Amino acid sequence: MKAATVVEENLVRVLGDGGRVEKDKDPGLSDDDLLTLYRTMLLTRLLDERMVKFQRQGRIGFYIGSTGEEAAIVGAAFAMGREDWLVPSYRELGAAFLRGFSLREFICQLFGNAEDLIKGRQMPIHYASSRFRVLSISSPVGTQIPHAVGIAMAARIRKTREVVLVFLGEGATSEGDFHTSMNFAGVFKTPCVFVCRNNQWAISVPRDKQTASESIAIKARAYGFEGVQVDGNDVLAVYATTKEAFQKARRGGGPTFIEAFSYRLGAHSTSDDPRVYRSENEVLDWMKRDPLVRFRQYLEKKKLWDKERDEKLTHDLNHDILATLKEVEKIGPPPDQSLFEDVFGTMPWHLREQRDELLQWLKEKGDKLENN
Amino acid sequence: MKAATVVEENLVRVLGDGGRVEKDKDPGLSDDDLLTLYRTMLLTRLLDERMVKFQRQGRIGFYIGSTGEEAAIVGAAFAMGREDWLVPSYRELGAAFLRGFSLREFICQLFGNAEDLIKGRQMPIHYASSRFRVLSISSPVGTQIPHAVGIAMAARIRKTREVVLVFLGEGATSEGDFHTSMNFAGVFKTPCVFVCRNNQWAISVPRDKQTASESIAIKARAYGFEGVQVDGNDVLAVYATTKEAFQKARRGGGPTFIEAFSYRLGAHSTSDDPRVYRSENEVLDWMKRDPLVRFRQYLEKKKLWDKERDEKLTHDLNHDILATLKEVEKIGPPPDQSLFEDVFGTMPWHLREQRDELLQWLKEKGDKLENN
Amino acid sequence: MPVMNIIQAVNDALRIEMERDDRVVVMGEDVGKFGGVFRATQGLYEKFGEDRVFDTPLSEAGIVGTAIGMALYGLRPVPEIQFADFIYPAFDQIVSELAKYRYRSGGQYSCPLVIRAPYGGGIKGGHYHSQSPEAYFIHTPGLKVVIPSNPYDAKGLLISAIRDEDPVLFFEPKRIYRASKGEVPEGDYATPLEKAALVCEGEHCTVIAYGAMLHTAREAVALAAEEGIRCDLLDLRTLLPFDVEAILESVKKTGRAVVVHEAPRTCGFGAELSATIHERALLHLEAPVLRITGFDTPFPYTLEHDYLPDAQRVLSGIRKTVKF
Amino acid sequence: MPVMNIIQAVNDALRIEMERDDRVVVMGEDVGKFGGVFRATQGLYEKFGEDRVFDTPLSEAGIVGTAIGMALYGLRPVPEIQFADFIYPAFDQIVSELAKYRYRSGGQYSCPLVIRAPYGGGIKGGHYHSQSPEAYFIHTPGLKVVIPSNPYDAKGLLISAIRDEDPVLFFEPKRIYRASKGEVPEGDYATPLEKAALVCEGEHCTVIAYGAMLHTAREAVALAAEEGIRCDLLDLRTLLPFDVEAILESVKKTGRAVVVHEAPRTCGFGAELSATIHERALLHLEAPVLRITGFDTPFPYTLEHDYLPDAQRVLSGIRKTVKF
Ligand SMILES: Cc1ncc(C[n+]2csc(CCOP(=O)(O)OP(=O)(O)O)c2C)c(N)n1
Ligand SMILES: Cc1ncc(C[n+]2csc(CCOP(=O)(O)OP(=O)(O)O)c2C)c(N)n1
Ligand SMILES: [Mg+2]
Ligand SMILES: [Mg+2]
Repeated sequence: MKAATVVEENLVRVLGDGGRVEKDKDPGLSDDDLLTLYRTMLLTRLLDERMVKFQRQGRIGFYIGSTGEEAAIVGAAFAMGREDWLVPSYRELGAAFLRGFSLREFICQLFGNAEDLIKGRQMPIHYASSRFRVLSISSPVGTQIPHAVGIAMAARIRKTREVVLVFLGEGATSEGDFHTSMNFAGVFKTPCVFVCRNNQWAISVPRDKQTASESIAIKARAYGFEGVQVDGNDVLAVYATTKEAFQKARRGGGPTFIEAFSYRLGAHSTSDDPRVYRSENEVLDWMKRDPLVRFRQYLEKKKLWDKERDEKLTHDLNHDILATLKEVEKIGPPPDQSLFEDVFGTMPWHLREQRDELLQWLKEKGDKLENN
Repeated sequence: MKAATVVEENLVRVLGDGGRVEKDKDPGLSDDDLLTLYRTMLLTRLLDERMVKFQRQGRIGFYIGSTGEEAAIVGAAFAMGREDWLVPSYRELGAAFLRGFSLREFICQLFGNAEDLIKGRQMPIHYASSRFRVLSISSPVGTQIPHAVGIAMAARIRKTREVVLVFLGEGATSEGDFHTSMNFAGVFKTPCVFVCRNNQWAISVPRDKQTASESIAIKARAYGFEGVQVDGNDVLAVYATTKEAFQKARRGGGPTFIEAFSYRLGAHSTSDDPRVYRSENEVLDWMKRDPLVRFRQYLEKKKLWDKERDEKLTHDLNHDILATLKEVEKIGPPPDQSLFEDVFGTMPWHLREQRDELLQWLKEKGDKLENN
Repeated sequence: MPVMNIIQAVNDALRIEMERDDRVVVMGEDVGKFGGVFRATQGLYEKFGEDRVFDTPLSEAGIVGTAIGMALYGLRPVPEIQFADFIYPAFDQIVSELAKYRYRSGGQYSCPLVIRAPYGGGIKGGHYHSQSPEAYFIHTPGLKVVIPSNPYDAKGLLISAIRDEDPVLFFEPKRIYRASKGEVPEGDYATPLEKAALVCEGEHCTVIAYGAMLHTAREAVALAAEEGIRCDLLDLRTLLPFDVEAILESVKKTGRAVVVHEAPRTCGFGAELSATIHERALLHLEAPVLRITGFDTPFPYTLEHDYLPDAQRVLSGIRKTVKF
Repeated sequence: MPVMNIIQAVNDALRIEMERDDRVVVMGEDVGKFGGVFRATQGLYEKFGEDRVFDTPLSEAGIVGTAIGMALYGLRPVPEIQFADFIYPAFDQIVSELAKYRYRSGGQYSCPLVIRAPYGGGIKGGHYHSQSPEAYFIHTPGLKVVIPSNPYDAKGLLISAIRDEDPVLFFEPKRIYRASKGEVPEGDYATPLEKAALVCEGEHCTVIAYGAMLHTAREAVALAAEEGIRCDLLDLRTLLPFDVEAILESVKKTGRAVVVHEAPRTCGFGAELSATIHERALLHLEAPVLRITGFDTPFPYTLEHDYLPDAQRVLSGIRKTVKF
């Protein structure tokens, strides 16, 4: 089972070994921007570590991380403007943070508590934020892709400058929704940028068993638009490539498909044990290309960063995480009757009846408990 | 609205103008074989004419023809061996005839009568013949494609020499089922040959609004196997290309995707009026490339055919058609209780009850009619 | 008032809503220049241009999936599925996404859109041009389901559906697309969703139907009247949420009910109506609620007349119920 | 006899059928080397090799669509859908193709295959790892639907399903995959489809359930017994065709019935059972058939315990029915 296929020569790359950079390709971000990128990547990395532990302790029910793929996620989302739309799959927390989604909002969602923006309706990681134009995360693989294209079609119809960024895994390219969305995007020349995180695995299924195509990027040709393969562990390359795609989209140049070639270093989710299906060596090999390390070396070489600052930031972020967790753990669940809200904009008779039925049962139960 | 996009230089072609042929590409079929091809093409052409009239007279309910696409259909199917499987969409009657399906069986199906192999269950044109390994035709576009791949997967598992030929329209390439089937075919390297009749139209939607890809053939690259674009009005080119694909499949070389570049000269079906959406000129232009005429010129040049023989064959086939129609029109409908058969292999209680219910109602109705 | 058939009424509703609200867009296979295989969108492309009335590639999942995106953006898409039988490739988008979007985002997003699709048998369409899939969607929380039976309602209900804040499946009875004609007011009016219509009154039995079967039921009710059996006939119009009050009021009066639909019987909408009536009015009932429905087979071709409930069959159900 | 849980019983059934019949193949996402996300196919890849136990690309439509092809060819595929919630991309292939293939080909072809999928809530799976979609398939002519509630039946019913001549949807109660344990005979045995099991007997009320809810219902029946209410408890096992005789026999004895399922109420399978019982046993009924079900909302996360029927709720339904 060989996981990684790559047409190496075509891979867009900016960051070289040891923090070196291909000068002509450097997107020339400001120091502040560079540090924002790094901070966001580090934050999700630290969250991954913490939350996996939390899940093991039974304090949250489930977690999905992005360890190893931070550059692909954060680099791409950094190309977005305020008016743009983010359509995530389920592994792009860093992108949501860049949109303005807060740590507290995120952790409330993990707990599904009374302050959770989605009212405890979905499993952890399935957040949504209309305020920041972050669409609602859905578990079924690939179903978000046509929504992204539809938003882009709407933006084109309304003649605005909005562009849509949609994320998907390489496994999602096998679903019908991927195909149909790409085809609509091509036909309607929609301002939509697809970023496919090719992390080599779809749970236990390796890239080569997912599709026989020579690369994932080449799939775009079947729809008449450009597909680019970028080093997904190189945050500057991902940013530069996505930025270009955004500019093209805003110019009316239509969609772009970006394959971010990367690797899932962690388990698929807290329900998974990857040791059953892949070798430790493969993982170790990819650890050498850790996107955080590569980016840090670049920042260090630029004298923007050093060990001390890194330790301090790590400490501060961990502190934020723990403090927020502590606060949020105290918040209770959403009220029972909220179960029946938002099925429709206005609650129809049968749901009103069912709500009353539930409240009645709960009362009976409570009475009984009291009597015992 | 421009219908025809073609990467002309890549188009495989054998038959030139005025019956000339590219010698090195001539598949070298025997005279008998050539005449079988011609005869089958002419038969479906004549049926198209006759059945459209029949439908207008209200003697059958519906018809779908293949006028203009006979070369693509008959040329491809002629590459099949006895043990191979035919998975049609709904426009490949000529292919079914080559398999052995008889005119009488076909016309019984049009009438949905008591001798119809499918017991009057489906609309005209939705025949099936397990005897000749012709799968059951289904109206939903594209749903047959995964079945073809599944059969090919089974043949591979069982290590037989069987190859599957599946037909689809260019419109069908937009459905998710196309994508998923092509992807499975690539991953499992199945002995499956896809022939996509690109007839430039999906009802009223032209090829360019169907997909932005430069050709239909190129879509195969997204699945890691070969896509070929062939002149679909050139029966020898279609045959030669398909034959090669069959040989490759039998050798274990996996699937091939063939785009047969052609044109639907008639209406989509008897329910359609193409004058609303396309120009007469476009149709006239394509009539000049009529696959029957092109092939006849070749046969004439080869001294295998002449006007006289053509008139005789036309007369004989028309006679057969009319004679069969006459015979078949007399056959009554399937019995009422057959409505409940074949839902399951063994009729369960609720269908037995419903059958009795129906028969009881019919009896009541009959009694009432008698009493009146 | 002009006389229209259902197709014209649907077309009129679309035109009026598109004029009133520039967020309304029409999309689907062959709905543009061609005007739809049933002509429901005829003239809209010419009037509103290709940005607001457009053909899509041949993918129902794509049609519904991108329409969801448009609705999330703030448009009011009215996608057409060419036949209700072809809605299944979009089933995942409808059931997993469209139906759940408001709920799962905690009300942050909503998907107001109307999926139009011709449904039902009686046109010799065989398996795939005849189905009545309403029960699948009624069973899916988050969707409204509407089926008109005449031009007046077709227009008024479609206008209401387009203005509704939630997704609506709008199934049109294609068998009577042209056969059902009636006076339809010009201009703008909205027929409220969630309300049944009492088509005629009688004290012996309640007959409940919708869509094309309403006409079959009406015929049966007329025949029953000749025999002295007088029926309430309810045209449900909105199937979810259905008008439970109207149903119970009538059944409590008559003590009997016959439910009619074309879809297969088992787990069809008739089962829900039967269960609901028995649960809520058992002590008023003189007879079990009877279901006259399509059979539990795929929709046939030659024997379509055996499959579809006709007036005689409904009548025999009414008789049986009254005699129980 | 060895003690097994449901996962082990399913695994055992698959192994036995694969040994007995080399046409049986297992396919799906992560079912190969990994042995399935719930471990149901563990060890099969090693034993039968990659031709007969294989991972597929991530497409449910592809899984079912190609499995149909294999069945048409003559194999006996047993595709796994990782969660029943993810069956909808394959809905068109199931409803339009799988269910109708025998019928529409006039019996020339058939599609004997078994789609296995874990279903149901109670594992904090939220919207998409909790659903009970049985009603959609029960409403679709041409499919059988089976749901076991314990290891013994899981094995015996799966063996029967694989040997059946028609397509079977086999939904496994994942909530009790490991919690439900029991003695399971080694080797080959087949539990007949279409037969309910009478789990316990009583004369006051009939309780009908299946899958994970059988255990909830059993708890409720035990609590009711403490109050002197004795119930027949029926485990349906096969939902289509369901065992109407067993149901009617019991209801005619008790005069009362409570139906329990997790799926949303409206147009759920409970509606069909209620309608059927009322139609056929009205004069025996002392009370309306009561439905204790999931609510008509998407499946929630935090409030899952409010959504899912529990023993208290079933008990209160039994009480209400008995007191009616
Ligand atoms: C429709 C559907 N089928 C199956 C699953 C189960 N599942 C969840 S994630 C996953 C793999 C996804 O792989 P990929 O798209 O590569 O994304 P990654 O997890 O690698 O980021 C699968 C099979 C699902 N969620 N939805
Ligand atoms: C799933 C589905 N959607 C829509 C239709 C209606 N329809 C029938 S044929 C057709 C066009 C098919 O075009 P193409 O695949 O190019 O085949 P052609 O008819 O040109 O041979 C459409 C839209 C259908 N039968 N099935
Ligand atoms: Mg992946
Ligand atoms: Mg075409």
